[in-house]
Amino acid sequence: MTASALLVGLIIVPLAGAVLTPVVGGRDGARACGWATLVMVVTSGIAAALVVHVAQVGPFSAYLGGWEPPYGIELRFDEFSASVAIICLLGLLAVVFSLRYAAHELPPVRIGTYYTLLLLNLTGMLGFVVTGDVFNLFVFMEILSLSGYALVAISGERTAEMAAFKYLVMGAVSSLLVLFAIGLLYALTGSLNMADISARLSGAAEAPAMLALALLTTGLMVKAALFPLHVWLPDAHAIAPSPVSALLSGLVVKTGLLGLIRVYQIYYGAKVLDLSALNTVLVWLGAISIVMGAFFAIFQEDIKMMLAYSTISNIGYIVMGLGLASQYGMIGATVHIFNHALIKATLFLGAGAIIYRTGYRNLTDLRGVGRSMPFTTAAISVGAISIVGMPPTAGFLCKWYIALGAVQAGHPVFGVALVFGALFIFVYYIRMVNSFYFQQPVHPEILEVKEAPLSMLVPILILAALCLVMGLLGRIPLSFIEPAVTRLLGTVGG
Amino acid sequence: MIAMLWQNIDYVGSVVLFCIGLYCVITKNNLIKKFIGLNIMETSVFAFIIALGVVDGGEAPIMGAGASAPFTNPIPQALILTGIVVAVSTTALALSLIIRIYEHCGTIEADELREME
Amino acid sequence: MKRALTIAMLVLLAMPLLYAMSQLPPHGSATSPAYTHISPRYLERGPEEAGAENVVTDVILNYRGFDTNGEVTVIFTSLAAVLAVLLAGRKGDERPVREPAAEPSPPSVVVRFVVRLLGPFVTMFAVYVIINGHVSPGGGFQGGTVFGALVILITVVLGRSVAEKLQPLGVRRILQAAAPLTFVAVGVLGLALFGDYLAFPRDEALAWVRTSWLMVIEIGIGVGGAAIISAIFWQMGGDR
Amino acid sequence: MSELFDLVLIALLIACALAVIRTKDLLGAAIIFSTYSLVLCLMWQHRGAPDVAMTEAAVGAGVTTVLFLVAIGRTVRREK
Repeated sequence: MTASALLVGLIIVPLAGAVLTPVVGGRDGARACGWATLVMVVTSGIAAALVVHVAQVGPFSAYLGGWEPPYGIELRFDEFSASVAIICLLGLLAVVFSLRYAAHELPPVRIGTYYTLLLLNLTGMLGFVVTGDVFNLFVFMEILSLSGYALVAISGERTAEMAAFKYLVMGAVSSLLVLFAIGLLYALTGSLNMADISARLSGAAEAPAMLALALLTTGLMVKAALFPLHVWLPDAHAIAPSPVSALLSGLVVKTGLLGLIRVYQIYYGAKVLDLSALNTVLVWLGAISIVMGAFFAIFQEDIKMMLAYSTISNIGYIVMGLGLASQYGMIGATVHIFNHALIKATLFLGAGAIIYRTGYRNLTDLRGVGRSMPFTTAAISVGAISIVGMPPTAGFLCKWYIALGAVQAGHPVFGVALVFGALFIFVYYIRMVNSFYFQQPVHPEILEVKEAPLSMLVPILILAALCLVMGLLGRIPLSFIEPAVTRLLGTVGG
Repeated sequence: MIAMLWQNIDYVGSVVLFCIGLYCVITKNNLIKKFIGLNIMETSVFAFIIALGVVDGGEAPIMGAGASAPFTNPIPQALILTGIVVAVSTTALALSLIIRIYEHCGTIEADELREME
Repeated sequence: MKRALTIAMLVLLAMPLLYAMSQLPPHGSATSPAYTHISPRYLERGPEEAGAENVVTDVILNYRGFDTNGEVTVIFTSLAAVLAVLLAGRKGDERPVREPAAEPSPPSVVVRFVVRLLGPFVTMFAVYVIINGHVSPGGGFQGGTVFGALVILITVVLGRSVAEKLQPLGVRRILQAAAPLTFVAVGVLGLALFGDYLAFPRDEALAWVRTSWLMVIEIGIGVGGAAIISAIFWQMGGDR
Repeated sequence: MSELFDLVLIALLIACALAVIRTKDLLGAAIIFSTYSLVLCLMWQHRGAPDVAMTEAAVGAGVTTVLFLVAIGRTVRREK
C-alpha cells in the first residue's frame, strides 16, 4: 500500500460507505450504526497511518487519474492536514454515541438517513482538508454543507427546521462568494491547483487578487462563524441532535479556519499583496468574537445554547492567533483547532447524555444532576476546566501560545483581551458546574436518573481523558506543527 | 476604466445580476422569493465563470471532422457543469425545508416566522 | 427605508467589484492566462490521451474526474437531505390532512395518449444523449435529467404507480447510489491496474477500453441522476 | 451584429431578474425565472458552451422550475 493510495482511500472509504448505508442498513437503525462504525474504524486506521507517514517523511501528494498537477487534481497531505486524525476520531465516537441517542430522539424512519448524512459530512470534511485544488475544495465544501444543513433539521422540530433554513441561506451565499473568488483566481492565473496558483499569482493585477482574497475570507469566515457573521450558529448548534452539535461545533466550523490556512498558503507564497491589513481586521474581529461570545454565553439558560456561544468565542481565539501572523500565535491557533474540537465534543456529548437521561436542558432544571450522573458530569467538568484554559489541561498551552504570539507580534493588548475573555468563560462554566453539583435540585426526580448507557459514556470518557492527556503531552502537537508554520511564515520573509 | 468595462461587458452583466440577486435575498420576506433570488446570484456567478472561457470567434471544444480552431476554453465549462448540479441540490433541500416550515407554521413570510419564535 | 439602505449598500459593494472586473484580462482574449496555461494541452491532446472527442467530457470525466465524483456525491447528499427533512416524523407530526376540495379531474385522454406516445422517443433521446456524450454535447447527467423529466411527466399524467414501475423497489436504493458507486468501481479498478485512482489506460492500443470506461461512467451518472431526480420529486410530493 | 446580440441577451437577463423581484405572484416569478434560465442557455450556446447550455436547459430551466412549482403548490401562491 503506497501512501498515495492510502490518501485516496481516506476519502473513498467513507464516501462508498455513505452511499452504501441505505443499502446495507435499510430501515434498521442498529445495523446502519454498526456499518457506519465499521466504516469509521477503517477510515481512522487509514488516517492514523497517514499522520505517522507525514511525521516521518513530511508532506506528500496523490495525483488523481495519474495526471500530474496542474493538469489533474492533486490531493496534498501536509502537517495541517493531520487534523484528519481528529476528524476521524470524533466521527467514530459520534457514530457510536448515536446508537442509543438516535433511537431515542429521532423519528425512526429517518435513522438510516441520519447515518448516511453523518458519513457524508465526514467525507466532505476529510476531502476539504486534504485536497490541493481550489475547485475540488468547493465541491467538498458543498458535500459538507448540504449534509450539515440536513443534519440540523433532522429532528423534525419546527425550531430545528427554521435554524437549518437560516444556516442554509447564509451557507449558500458564502459558498457562492468562494466560487466567485475561485473564478477570479482562475482568470488571473489560468490554474486551479493551489501550489500552481500561488506560483503564478505574483505578476497578476492587484485589484482582482485583493477582491478574491476578500471574497474567500468572507465566505470562509461565514462557515467559521466569526463575529459579525455568526448569526446562524447559536440556533443551529444548540438545536441539532447532540452528536451532530459535537461535529458541527468541534469540526465543521473549523473547516472554515483550515480553509483560511490554505488561503494564507496561497497568498503568502505569491507575495502579491501585503496581508497585514487583512491580518489586522482578523485580529480585531477575533478579539471582538472572544468577548461577545463569552458575554452572550453568560446569559444563556439552555446548556447547549451556552456551549454554542462558547464556540464563537473560541473561534475568536483561533482567528486572532492566525491573524497575529507570528510564530507562536499561529502554532497556538493551529493546535487550538485540534484541542477545541476535543473539548467541545466532550461538552456537547456530555450535555447530550444528560438531556437523554433527564429530558431537561436548562441549567436551573438540571441542578443536582452531578449526584446521579457522576461520570458524565465529571467528564463535563474536565471539559469545562480545559476550555477555560487552566493548566494542566488541553486548553492551557495553546491559549498561552496565542498570548505569547500577541506579545511577539508587538500587540500585547490583545493578550489582555484574551485573558479577559478567559475570565468571562470562567464565570459561565463555574455557573454550570455549580448548578450540577452544589445547588438544591428543582426537580427531585433528577436524583433518581441512571448514569448514561455505556455506548454514550465510553465516548465521553475517552474524550475527557484525551483532554487531560493532551494537556500533559501538549508539547507533541506543538512541535509536530512547528515546521509547517515555519515554512508558511518563512515565505513572508520576516 | 470605462473602456475596459465596455470590453468586459459580460463581467459587468454578471456583477449587476449578482447585486440584483443579493438584493432579493436580503430584502424579500417570502422564503421562496428569497430562494429565487439566491438562484439568480448562483447563475450570475456561473455566467461570470463561463465568460472567462470565451475566446473571440471560438467554437465549442468538440474535436472531429469539420472542427476548426480557435476553441473555447473547456475548463470553465466543466466547472460550471458541476456548479449547476450543486445549485439544484441546494435548491431541492431548501424547498423541502420551506414545505416543512409551512406545514408547521402556516406561513413562509420571514417576519411572521420571527414573531412566532 | 430598509430598501434604500440595501440599495446604497449594494451600490457600494458593486464599485470595488466593477473596478476589479475592469482590471481582469480582457474578455475573449486569446492571450489571457486562462487560455494559455492549462487549456492548450487539453485542447491539443485531450482527444487522444483522454479518450473523448468532446474535450469538456475529457475534462469532467478524465482530467478532473474527481470533481465529478464529488458532484455526484453532492446530488446523492441532496437526496439523503431531502429524505431526512421530509420523511414523516413522529406520530402527530405528520402533515395536516388536507382533503383536496374536489378530486382533481384526470388529464384528458389526449394528454394521456400523447405522453404514452412520447415516452419511447424521450427515452431514446435520453439514451442517445448519454452514450454520445463523448463525441457531442451532452453526457450522463444531461441524459439522466431528460429521463428524470420523463418520469416526472408520467407521474403527473399517468399517476405515480405507473411511474414507479420504471424503478422497481428492490433495486431502487442501488439505482440511487449508482453514480457514486460507478465512480468508485472504475476508480478502484484504475488504482489496481494503473496505480492511480480514476486512472484510465493511456496506451494507444487500449483506446477502446478507455472509451468504454468513459461510457460506463456516463451510464452510471445517467441512471443515478434519473433515479435521484425522480425520487426527490416524489418525496417533495409532486404527485399530490 | 454578434455584439449587439450579446447586449440584447444581457439586457434581457437583467430585465428578467428585475421582473422576478417585482412579481408578487410566486408562480409567475418561478416561470419568469425559467425564462431567465432559457435566455442564459441561449447565451451560452452562442458563446460556444453547448454542454453547459444543455445542462442549464435541462436542470436550470427544467428541474429547478418543477421543484419551485411543487413547493409553491404545497405552500402559498402569493407573496404578502
